[in-house]
Amino acid sequence: MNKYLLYPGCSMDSSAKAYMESLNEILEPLNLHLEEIKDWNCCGATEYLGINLIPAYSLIARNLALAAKQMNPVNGTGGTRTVVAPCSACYLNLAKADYYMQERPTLGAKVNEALAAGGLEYKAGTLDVRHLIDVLVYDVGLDTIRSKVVRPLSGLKVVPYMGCMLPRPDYQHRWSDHEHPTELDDLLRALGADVIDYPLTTECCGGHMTQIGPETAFELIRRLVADADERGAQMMVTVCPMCQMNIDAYQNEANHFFGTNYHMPILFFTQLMGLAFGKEPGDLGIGVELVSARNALANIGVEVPVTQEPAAPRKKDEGLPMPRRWTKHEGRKEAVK
Amino acid sequence: MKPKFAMYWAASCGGCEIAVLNTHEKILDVDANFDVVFWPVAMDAKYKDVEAMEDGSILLTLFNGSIRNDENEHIAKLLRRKSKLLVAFGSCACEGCIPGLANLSPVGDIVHTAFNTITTDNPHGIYPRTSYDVPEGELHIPTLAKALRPLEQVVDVDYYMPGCPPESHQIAAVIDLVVKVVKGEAELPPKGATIGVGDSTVCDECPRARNVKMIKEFTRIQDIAPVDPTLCILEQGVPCNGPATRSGCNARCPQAGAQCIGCYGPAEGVMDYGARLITAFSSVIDATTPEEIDHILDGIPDPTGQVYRFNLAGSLMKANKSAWEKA
Amino acid sequence: MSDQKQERVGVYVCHCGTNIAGTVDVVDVANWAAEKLKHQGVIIAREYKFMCSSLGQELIEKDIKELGLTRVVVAACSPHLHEKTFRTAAKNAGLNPYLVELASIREQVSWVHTDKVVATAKSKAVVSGAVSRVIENRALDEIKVPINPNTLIVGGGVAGIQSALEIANAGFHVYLVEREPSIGGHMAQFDKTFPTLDCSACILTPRMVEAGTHPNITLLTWSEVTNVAGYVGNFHVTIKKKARFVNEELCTGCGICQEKCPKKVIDDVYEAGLGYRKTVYTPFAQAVPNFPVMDKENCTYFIKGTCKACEKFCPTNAIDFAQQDQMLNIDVGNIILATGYDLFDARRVSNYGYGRLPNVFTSLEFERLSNAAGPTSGNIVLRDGKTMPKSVGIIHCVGSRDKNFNNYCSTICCMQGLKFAHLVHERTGATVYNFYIDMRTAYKAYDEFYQRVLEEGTLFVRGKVAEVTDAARNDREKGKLIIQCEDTLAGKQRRIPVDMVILSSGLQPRKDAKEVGKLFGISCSMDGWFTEKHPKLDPVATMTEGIYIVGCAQGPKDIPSSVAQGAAASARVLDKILQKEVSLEPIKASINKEACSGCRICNGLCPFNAIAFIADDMVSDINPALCQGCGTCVAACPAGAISGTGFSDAQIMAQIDGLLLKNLEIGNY
Amino acid sequence: MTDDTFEPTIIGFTCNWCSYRASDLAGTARMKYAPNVRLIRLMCSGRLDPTFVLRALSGGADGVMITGCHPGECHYIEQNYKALRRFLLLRRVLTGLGIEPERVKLVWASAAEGAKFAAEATAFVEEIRKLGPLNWGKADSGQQTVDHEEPSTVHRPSSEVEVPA
Repeated sequence: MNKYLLYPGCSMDSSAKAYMESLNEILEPLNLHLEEIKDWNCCGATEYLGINLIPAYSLIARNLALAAKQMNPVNGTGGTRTVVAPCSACYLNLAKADYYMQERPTLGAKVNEALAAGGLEYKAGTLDVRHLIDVLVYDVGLDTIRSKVVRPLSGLKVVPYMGCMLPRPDYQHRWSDHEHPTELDDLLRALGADVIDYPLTTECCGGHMTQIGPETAFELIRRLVADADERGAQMMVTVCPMCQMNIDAYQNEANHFFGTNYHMPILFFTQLMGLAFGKEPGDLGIGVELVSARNALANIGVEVPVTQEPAAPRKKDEGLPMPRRWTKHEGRKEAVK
Repeated sequence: MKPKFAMYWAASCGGCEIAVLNTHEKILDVDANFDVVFWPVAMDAKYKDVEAMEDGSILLTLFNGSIRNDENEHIAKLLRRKSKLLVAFGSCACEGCIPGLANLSPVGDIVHTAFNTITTDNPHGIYPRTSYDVPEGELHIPTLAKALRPLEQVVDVDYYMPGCPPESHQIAAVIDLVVKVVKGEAELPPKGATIGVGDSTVCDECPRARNVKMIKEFTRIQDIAPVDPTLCILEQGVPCNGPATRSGCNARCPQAGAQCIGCYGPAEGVMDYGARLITAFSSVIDATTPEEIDHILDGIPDPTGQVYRFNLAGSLMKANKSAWEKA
Repeated sequence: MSDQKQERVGVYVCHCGTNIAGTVDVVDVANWAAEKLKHQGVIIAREYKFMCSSLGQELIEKDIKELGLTRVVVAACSPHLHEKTFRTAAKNAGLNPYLVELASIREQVSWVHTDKVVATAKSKAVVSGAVSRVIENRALDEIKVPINPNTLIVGGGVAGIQSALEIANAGFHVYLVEREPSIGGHMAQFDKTFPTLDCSACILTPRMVEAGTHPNITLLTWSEVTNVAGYVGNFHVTIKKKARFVNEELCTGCGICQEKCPKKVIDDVYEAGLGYRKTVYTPFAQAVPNFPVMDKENCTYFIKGTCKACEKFCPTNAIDFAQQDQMLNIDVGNIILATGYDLFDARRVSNYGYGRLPNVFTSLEFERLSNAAGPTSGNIVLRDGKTMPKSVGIIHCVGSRDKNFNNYCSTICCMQGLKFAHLVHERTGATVYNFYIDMRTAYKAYDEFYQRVLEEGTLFVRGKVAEVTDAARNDREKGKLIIQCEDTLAGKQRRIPVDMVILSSGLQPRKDAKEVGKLFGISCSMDGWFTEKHPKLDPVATMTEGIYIVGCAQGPKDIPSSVAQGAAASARVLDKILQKEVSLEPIKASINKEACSGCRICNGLCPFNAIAFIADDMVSDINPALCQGCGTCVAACPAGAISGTGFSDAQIMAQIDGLLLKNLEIGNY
Repeated sequence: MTDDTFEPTIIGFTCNWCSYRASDLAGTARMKYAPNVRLIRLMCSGRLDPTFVLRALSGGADGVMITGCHPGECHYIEQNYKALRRFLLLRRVLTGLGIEPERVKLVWASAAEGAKFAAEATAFVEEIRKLGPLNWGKADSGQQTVDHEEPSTVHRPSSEVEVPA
């Protein structure tokens, strides 16, 4: 059941090497098997779709066609018809192509015409395209993840940063809420981290604006970093190579631009999972980030906190009670409705 | 002079004839009370002898088999003319039966399957031709119709006696009745009646226990282990045609541990047998979403064959679109 | 068609002024029917300007008598409009009313098609179908049943109270069932009502007291209907009277138990989660009845087995921990559902931050906040319980008019938002912003109220709010809630920092509306509101005879409309009661026991439990009193052993053939 | 309309409580839709016997439209689910008979959805128009006998003419 097809995408080889390394470290404890799609190609990232739809979708669909060929026909309803993309842009592109090839039959036909030149074909809807965190939270399950934690991240104050590409548009109602999804919060909580509510969790990091209009990107980065800092976060945690790169690599430039002095490290959630599972930081690609996470991680050290803090005695609350928190279960229920 | 009796065998397997012989000594009653004038499977006779008879001179003709080719059609019309009482005998004559399933394919495909598929030893790919000139003259073999028809679609039928084949005890009862009628001791049923049957469906004669049925999965009987020998077969998830099939066979198959396949045809007054089974099977499905329902229906791999195994040619639709569309 | 006797059919084609005749050549249709359908038994075909007029009806009656018609087809409007008219006419002339068929050539032809040739051809097909069918019709007798004069009203909000009082005052008995410990409903939670700003409690309490003391009203609070059987005039209802653990005979409503109870819990219902109540409680001071109830789930005694403070202090020994739920069976003739609404769960709009951001409030929370009897004694403060806001944003259409949640307009939120603006302004002097999509202030004196609020200085921003956040971008925004929206009148994006946000949440069907609908045999619309019989002409009746819907159970509405509907349904019920009996359509299914094989396939199909299996005979049987005539079992019987009156196989098959113009030459229109 | 234009004939089975009223509403609101649909009123979509559909198709209809209340909104509580189950099995059987499953359509339309009813009717007529006539009523499956011809795809070998003795 826990066997999936993996579409790594270009950045996992390069800028997000740490993501791939840490992912590889957590596969075994979670009993996950990812089978890389053979001969995959670039998904075209965020630019190509803006230029010419048919070649762009064909480029993406080639990967789907390859994956469909590779999926296990015997176990068609199980895990192997699921393509897992760790990168949010890759995930969105694959999901989008699958969705629009169904939604617009002419587009589907044209794309297949293009694929036919390479002897390939893809019937939209054959595959389940999912992001890594979706599979971890909803297939592997938080209970399993929690059970693998040997070094709880208590004391590490983090803000969960989902990025803008993952939850929207939510073609298959995968997320608890597409405006304020809580999957990353829940997962980090399961690792024991102190999760700070982060209202900007789905705000844009600037994407490729760092190349096109750096001033716009800097402002977007500043907002994210400043708010995380304001809320007392020691670290941001992300699920997206693009977000990680922008916050990490351009933070210093943004600091120069605004005359600020933020130092907000950003790591991949898989790196924190690896730490919580007791893996060595070096094996998880920790230390190569530009804004160093060393000080932040010092807060959890290597020594596991001895006891959990006793629950503070309930002091008499003068104020008015708060409504119950919105839970992901309610969110998914509503979405399905 | 004894009244005349005939029996004919059109497109069918011959099982009906054996069922008649299976009445054992009852067959002697036929001989004792009738003058058998035409029964190709049992005695030598020529079509021209029948043609020479006076119209209406045969009292009783049991016609088994359906109308597949022009020869069948010719004899059906001939026997109709010559007979007072024409009985559609057996499932083929009544509703098309298994040969009727050929109506799912165009004639060309049937011929092709018979003569040119891998199971046929026909190295030269030779096809029969319906007429051929030889030095002695032109030879003819019967020509296939576009589709197979039950008897009533070709000629007027007086009585129907379903079953594949009709149960011997039912045949015996009918022979008894006709003998009585001949002797003036009984009256004939109204024209058009189905005889030698019960007045309900197979479930009526089936001893198995039944409850309100809710099916989560259809399956094949060989895939359940163990089969409950006392519980309704449909309730165990096996599509059993019993609820829609006319009684009269003493629920022979369910009693023997197999599902009813429907050879006795529809109950009295039913216009389309398959429709009754469609509604029976769908009524017991325990699901509400199209996906769930479809998933359950996947357990019936050949729905058309399941609901029309014996009845296709006699159904409202009669045949697959391709069978009549392609000339 | 029977062989022995050919029916004598009359066909009457109505012009309906020009409604039909303008698009259909009615003369041609009549002539065609007379000629081409002669072999079916049509002996006369006429056309007339208005068949439904008394002259038109007389025409039919005369032909029935003089020509000896045995079947009548009227080609006119929808049977839902005039079937009754023509059936009555037939009856007057001595013909069984069920031997009349209406062929709808207005709603189904002339009004929906434009080409006269095509419309005329289709009319012929429709008439042919009706003629074929009517020949297979059988004479049926109407079923008359007496009406039980008692009425059940479910829901004790303002609409239910109004209904109950109207019927009770007319001298008939009412059972008023309420799920909560007290009647009063949502209106009892409000402080002021728009647009008059009169005190909600002041106008509602007298009605509640009247309902509570009326000799003709049996008040069943803390009770729920669990089963409904029967049909109009003869419903058998089971009601669960939940254990109060307080003996109503002994309790004086002094309130000492409540005072002495040591345990406080959040009151999710009456205080909308913004305040607390004890575990033995009356929800509010003016509750009717004023006996408290025990909240078993939270009561310390029920959890730990000790405490019983209430019992110790009760001066009349009214506390009874051994009390059990009671099941009551009552018989009623009519039922009014006044089950109200749920507030839209604002947490679903995650970008407005309700549930995450402390100072975002819902409308119902604000009602409690502004209510003098509420948790803050009417002080409008932030969630810390003390700080008065200096600026407040009120967001309209939360969960309404929004594809992501509910498409409909919740009707009351605009006025509610204006009321909030007024109250905030009056009590705190804060700057108030109202964010709206459209301002909807229909009905008497509503728009005047809007003008008044405008003049008070409330600021209005037209645009849907994108987000409420506490992520500040500059010092001005620090510590505030920032409302990000597009100001569509100014044509720009705005970020407005405020201290408090009030969400004017929409109304939603009750969570259990679908189940309740099922219980009472009525349907819900796509949105989940109960469906009325006709949206304009029959707004309080339902498709199920004897069941009525009033107030917000039918759709969002304000207090005046709810009260009007409450009264309207009562008038309908009184009408039924005074008629003493009601006739039911004789459309029923029955089983031919000879043909039934006892396969039991039909047994699971009837939602009204009308089909029973008789094990001794191994056959199934239908109870005609319970059968509602849907025909599902008729269609399902694999043996063809079930038949139905009014919609028999023979009728429908004949109509199919007729519509397909079998054996007729009129060409492919 | 010219003779060579195919005008489909469609029989519609409507529920008395929802879709028949929806068609009434379409009429009252003067919404125009394709005139090819001829309606039969049933008390409930649950009354729909598959025989009706077969009778219509074999009797000359090119398509059948079945309409009922939305799931969960049935006047008889849940009978439309039963109609749905029957419809899904019926479609499979029809497919086995070589009939395009699109010729039988199930539409949910509430009494308030006159516009939906009109739009669905028109859309269905266009779908059927694309499929072409069914002509079942006109086809008499048996009367015509045909020569034993092989499918055109099969190559007839030359040796065939030399019939062995």
